[in-house]
Amino acid sequence: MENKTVQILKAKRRALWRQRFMENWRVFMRNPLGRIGMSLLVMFGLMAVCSYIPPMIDPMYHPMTGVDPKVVSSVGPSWQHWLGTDFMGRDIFSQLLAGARVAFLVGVSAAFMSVVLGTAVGMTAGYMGRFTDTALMRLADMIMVLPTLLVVLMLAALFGQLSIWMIVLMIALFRWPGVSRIIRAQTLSLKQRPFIDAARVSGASHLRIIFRHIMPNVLPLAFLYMTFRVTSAIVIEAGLAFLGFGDPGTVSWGMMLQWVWKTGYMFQAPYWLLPPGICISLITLSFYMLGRAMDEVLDPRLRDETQAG
Amino acid sequence: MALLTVENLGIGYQTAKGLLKAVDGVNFSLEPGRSLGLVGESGCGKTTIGMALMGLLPPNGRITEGRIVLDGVEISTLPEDELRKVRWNEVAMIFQAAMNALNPVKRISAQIMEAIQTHRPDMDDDAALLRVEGLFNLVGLPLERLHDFPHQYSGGMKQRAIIAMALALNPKLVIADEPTTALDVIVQDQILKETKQLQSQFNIGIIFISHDISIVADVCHDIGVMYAGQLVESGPAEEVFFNSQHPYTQALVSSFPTLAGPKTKLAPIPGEPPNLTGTIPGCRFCDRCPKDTASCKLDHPKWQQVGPGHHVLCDHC
Amino acid sequence: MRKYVLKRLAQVMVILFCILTILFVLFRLAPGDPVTRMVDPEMTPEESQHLIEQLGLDQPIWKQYLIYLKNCSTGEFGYSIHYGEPVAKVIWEKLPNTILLFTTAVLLSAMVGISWGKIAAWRKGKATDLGMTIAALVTHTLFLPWLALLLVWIFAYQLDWFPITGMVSDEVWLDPDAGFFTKAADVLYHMVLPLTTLFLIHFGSYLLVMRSSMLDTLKEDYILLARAKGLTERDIRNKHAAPNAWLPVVTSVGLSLAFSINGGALTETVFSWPGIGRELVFAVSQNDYPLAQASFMLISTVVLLSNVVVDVLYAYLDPRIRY
Amino acid sequence: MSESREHKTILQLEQVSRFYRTRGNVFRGGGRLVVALNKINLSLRQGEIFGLVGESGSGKTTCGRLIVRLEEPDEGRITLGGEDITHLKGKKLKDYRRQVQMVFQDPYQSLNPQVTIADSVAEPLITNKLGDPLDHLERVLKVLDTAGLSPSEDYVYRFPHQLSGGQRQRVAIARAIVLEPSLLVADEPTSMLDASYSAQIFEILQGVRDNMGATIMFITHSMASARYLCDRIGVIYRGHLVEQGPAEQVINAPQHPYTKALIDATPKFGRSSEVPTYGTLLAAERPATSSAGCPFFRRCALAERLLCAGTYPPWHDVAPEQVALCHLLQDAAPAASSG
Repeated sequence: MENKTVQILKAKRRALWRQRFMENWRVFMRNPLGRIGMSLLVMFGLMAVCSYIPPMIDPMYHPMTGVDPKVVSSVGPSWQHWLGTDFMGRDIFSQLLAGARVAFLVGVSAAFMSVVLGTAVGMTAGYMGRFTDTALMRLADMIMVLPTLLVVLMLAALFGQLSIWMIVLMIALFRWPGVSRIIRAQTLSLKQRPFIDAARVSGASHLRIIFRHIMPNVLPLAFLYMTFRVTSAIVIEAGLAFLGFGDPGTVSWGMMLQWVWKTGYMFQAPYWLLPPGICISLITLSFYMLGRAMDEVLDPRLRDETQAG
Repeated sequence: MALLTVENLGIGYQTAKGLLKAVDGVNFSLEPGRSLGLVGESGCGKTTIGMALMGLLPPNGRITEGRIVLDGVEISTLPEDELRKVRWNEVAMIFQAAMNALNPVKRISAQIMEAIQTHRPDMDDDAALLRVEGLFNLVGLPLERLHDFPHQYSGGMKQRAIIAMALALNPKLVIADEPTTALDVIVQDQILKETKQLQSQFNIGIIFISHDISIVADVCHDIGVMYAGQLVESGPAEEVFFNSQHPYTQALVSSFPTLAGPKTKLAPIPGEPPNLTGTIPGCRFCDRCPKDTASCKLDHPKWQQVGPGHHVLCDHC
Repeated sequence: MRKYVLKRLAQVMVILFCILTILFVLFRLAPGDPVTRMVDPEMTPEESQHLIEQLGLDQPIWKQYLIYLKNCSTGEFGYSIHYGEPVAKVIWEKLPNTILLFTTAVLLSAMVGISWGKIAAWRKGKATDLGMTIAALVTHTLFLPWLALLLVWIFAYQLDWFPITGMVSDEVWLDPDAGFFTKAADVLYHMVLPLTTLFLIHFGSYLLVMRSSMLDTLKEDYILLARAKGLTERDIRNKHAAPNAWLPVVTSVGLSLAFSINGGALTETVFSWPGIGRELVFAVSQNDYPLAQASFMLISTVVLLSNVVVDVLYAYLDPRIRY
Repeated sequence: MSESREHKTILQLEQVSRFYRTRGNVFRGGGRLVVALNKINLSLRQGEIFGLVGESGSGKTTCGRLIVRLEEPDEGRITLGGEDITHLKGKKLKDYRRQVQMVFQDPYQSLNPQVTIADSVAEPLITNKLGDPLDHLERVLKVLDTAGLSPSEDYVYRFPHQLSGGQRQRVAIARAIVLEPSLLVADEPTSMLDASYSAQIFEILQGVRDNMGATIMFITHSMASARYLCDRIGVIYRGHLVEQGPAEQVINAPQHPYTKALIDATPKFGRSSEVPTYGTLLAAERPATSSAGCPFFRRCALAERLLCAGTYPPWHDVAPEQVALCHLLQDAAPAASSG
C-alpha cells in the first residue's frame, strides 16, 4: 500500500483517540462537581507532597517523634506552630500534612487492590457462568453483608495491633464484593450482546473476547467504582484509627482525632479538633464528586437528551 | 370544520450543538373520522409532531413557530392546566413502545380506570370498572385478564390494552405512533384491522405515524410524506403512492419490496439525510435527488398542486 | 413467598456457620494461648476448670470445634473477662438499646431522604434540587465520629442543651416516682444527639439514590403515557414514578446496611450509648475475646436478618417477582 | 433458481433439534423443556439465497446460530460440503468459521462500542493470523468499499456511534465477508433499519452472492423481503419447518395453511385485489388435545380434529421442488415433479 495513505490513516487514528479523550475531558470538566473535586484533590496531593518538608526544616516538626521542648501541653496557633501543637507538643500542621500522605496511601492502594480483585472476580463469574458464578457470588454476598470496620476490629482482637499495610490489605479483602457484583452484572449483559457473538464467529478465543471485548467495556465502570472505594477505604481506616486500633507508627487524621478526643482536649482546643475532621470529610467529598462527575462521562444518556423522530 | 389544523408548524430542540430544527413549516388538516398517515424515515420529525399534538414535547423541545388548532381551540398556546384537560379527553395516543408504556407495578384495570377517573372525577370505581370491561370486550381482550399486571400480557395483548385505554373517553382524535412496530405480522394485521374497524365505528380522527409505507397505505385515507423535518408530499393515499410526484416519495416507494405485482428491482436511495442543526438553504433532498439542479441547492422549493388534494414540495414536478 | 423466606433463612444459617468456622480457625491461628484468652485469670481454679470443660478447651481440636458450634448455637459464648458474667447476659441487655437507636435512625433518614430525593428529582436543575443535592453530598461525606464530636462540643458543651454522653440520667432512673413517660422522655433527650449524627450521615445517601432512581424512572414510557393521560404532575410523581423508583432504593438500602452498622458502632462509642457496637469496640480494647466474639456474631446475625427483610420487601413491592 | 447453476448442496441440516430448559431450581431440578427447533431438515444449494421466514420466537434465529455453531444442536446432524460439523471443537471449529460467517440483526449492538471500525472488521483476519497489520488495513479498506462504504478511508478510524444504522450494518457485513466465506447467515439484517437502508443492504447481499459466489441464508420475518431477495424460501412455525420451495412459487401458490395466513397478514401495499385472501387462521386459538399432532393445529381454520390433532403431519411434494407439512394436502402428480 502507498506509504502516504498509511501515514494519513495513522494520523486519523491518533486524531480519533485524541478526540475521544478530549470529548470525555470536556464533559467531565463541564460538570461543576468534577471541577471542584479535581481542585480539592490537587490541594490534598500538594499537602501530601509537602509533608516531607517540615521534618527537614527542624526535627521538632516531625509529626510523630518531634516535640517542641518549650511546649508541655496543647497550645493554640502561633508563628512556630501554625495550627498549634497537640498534648505533648507535636506540631499539628505537620501532622495534618503527614495525614494527607497516609490518606492517599491507604485510600488509593486499598481501592486499587479491591477493584482489581473485584473486577477479576466479577468478570470471571459473569463470563464463566454456571457453578463458578454461583460459588463466587455466594462468597461475595457473604462478605458484602459484613460490616468491614467491625470485621477489621475483630481481626485486631484476634491478632493484636495491625500495621497500616495489614489494614490496607484487610480493607481490600473485604470491599471487593460490591465491585464484583457490578462488574459481573455488566459482564453478563455484555455477554448477551451480539458483538460478543460476532467476535466468536470471527474466531476469537475466550481470552481475546475477555481482554479485547469485555474488558474495555467494564474498565471505565471499574475505574468509577475505584473512586467510591477510595472514599470508603479512607473512612474505614480513619474510623479504625479513631477507635484506637490504627497503626501506632503512622500519623493519620483519624489518629489525630483520637488523640484530641481521648486526651480530653476536644472542648478546649478547636484548633486541634477541626482540621483533621475537615480534611477527612473534604477528601471523601472530593473523591465522591470526582466519581459522580465521571459517572456522567460514562453515561451517555445524560449527555444527549435530544430525540428527534 | 376541520377537526385538526396544523399551520406552518416548526419545532426545535435545544442541543449541545445548537438548535435542531426537527420540524419545519409543516401544514396539514384532518377532518373528523378521517385518518392521516405520516410516513418517513427515523429522524424525519414525525414522532415529534405526534408529541407536539399532545403537548408532550421533552423539556428541551419547543414550538418555534406556527400553531395547532384542535376543534377550534389553539392548543399550541394553551397553559399546562388547560392542556391537561384536553389530553386523553380529546386527543389520545397509542405509543410506539407499547411494551414499556404500561406501568409495571400497576394492574391493567387500574391503569385504564385511572385514565377515566382523571377526567370524570364523579365516576365511582364500579362504574369505571364497568366501562373498562366494555372496552376489553371492544378490543377483544378476555375479561378474566382484567386485573393482571402488564408483564403477564403478551405483546399483542399489551397493545390491545393501550388501544382500549385510548378509547376510554371517546376521544375525537387518536395519535397512533408506530403502534405495531414491535409485533409479528399476524398480530399486526389483526390489530390494524381492529383499529380500522373501531375508527369507523366511533368516527375517530386518526394520525397514524409509521415508517412502513405498506401499513400506512393500508390503513389511512390521506398520506403525508415527511423528509428531514418537512412535509414533502401530501394527498389521498392512492395518489401519493401510485402517482408519486416528489422524488423522495418515488424513491421510498421503489425501495420497498412488495408481495404483489411484478418483482421489480429495488432502487435504494443513496446517501444519508442532512444534519438538521443550522440552516439549510435549498431543498433538503437535493443531495440524494436524481433531479437535482443548481437552483435546488439555493432556493427553498415551493408547494405545487399536482392533482385533486395532492400537493408536493418540489419545483420540478 | 413463604418458601422463599425459608430459603433465605437457610442461607443466613449457612453464612453464620461459615463465619463461626472462620472465627474458630483464626482464633486457633492467632498468637497466644486459647485458654488464657477465653478464661478470666481472676476466676477461682474450680470455676476456670468448669469453664474450660464447658468450652471444651481441654479436648482434641476437632472435638473443640464441635463443642464450639454447639455452644454457639445455644448462645453459650463463655464468660466475659471484663464483666465476669456470662457473655450472653451482657449482650442481650445491650441489644435493645442498639436496635432502638439504629432502627430509629435508619427509618427516619430513609423517610426524609426518600421523600426529599423525590422532590429533588422532580425539580432537576432548579435551586431546590441543587440545594438538596449539595446538602446531601456534604453531610453524607462528613466523617462520622468527627461530626459526633462537633455536635457534642456545640450542643452539649457550649450550649449545654443536651447531655454529653450516656442513655439515661441516674437521677431520673433511680427516682422511684418517675413513671414510664418520664423515663422515656429522658431516653429521648439523650438520644437526640446520636440520632442527629446518624441521621445527618445517612439521609444524604438515601436522597441521592432516590433522586437518581427517580430520574431513571422519569425516562420511561409509562411516565409519558401518564402525562398523555392528563394526570397532574403530582399524581404522575407519586402514583407512577415513585412506586417504580422505590425498587432500586430498597436494594441499595439493603446493601448499605452493613456500612451503616459501622457508623452505628462509632456513634455508640462517641456518645457512650450502651449498645452492642460500643461493647464490641470496648471488648477489643480490653482484650475481652469472648465478649468481642459474641457481639460480632450478634451484629452479623442482625445484619443478615435485616437483609432478608429487605429482600422480602422488594418482592412485595415488585409484582414481576414471584418466588 | 437459474438453470445454469447446478444443484450442488453445500449445507445440510438433518433432523436437527434444539431444546432450551427454562431456569429450574436446585430443589425441583431442571425447569420446563422448550423446543426451539424440532427435527429440521434443510439443504442449501451452492450459490443460492435461501430465505427462512417466520415470526419472532419461531426458531429461525436459533437455526442460524446453529449453523455458525454459536450453539450446538441437541439432536441431528449438520454438514457443510459433506463434512460433519455438528460437534466441532477448538481448532477445527475455528477453521470451519473461516467458511461460515454471520450478520446480526441489530447493528447498534453487533459492533463493540469501544473498538474502531478498522479493528472490528480486521478481527477475523487477526484471529486467523492472516497477514500483518498493513495487509489487514489494506483488506479492510477494500472490503469496506465492497460493502458500500466509500471512500473507505473516511470510515476506518471511527467508532460505531459515529455512524448511522445503515452504515453500521454495512460495517457488520464487511466484517462477515472479509474472510470471503462460502456461506453467510444474515439474521434479519434489515429489520432495525429504515426502508431506504434495507434496499441498500439487499443490494450488497446480492453483490456478495454474485461476485464472491457465497451462499446466503437470509433469515427474515417479512415475506416481501424474502420474495425480493431469495431463490428459495422455507417457512418455519414454532420450531417446525412447514413449507419449503422456490420463492415465487411459495408466495404465489402457498400450500400450507400457515404460509397462507402469513401472506394474508402481510400488507399488500394497495394491490390487495391482486392477491387472494386465504383465511386459514382461526380467530382464537383452540385448546390442544395432544402434543403429538400438527404444530399449527391450534390456529388452523381448516384442521380436521381427529386427523390433525392426533398425528404429526407428513411431508407432501405439492409442486415441483415445493414441499409442505400438512395432512390436508396431497402429492402433486408425479409428472409435474419430474418437469
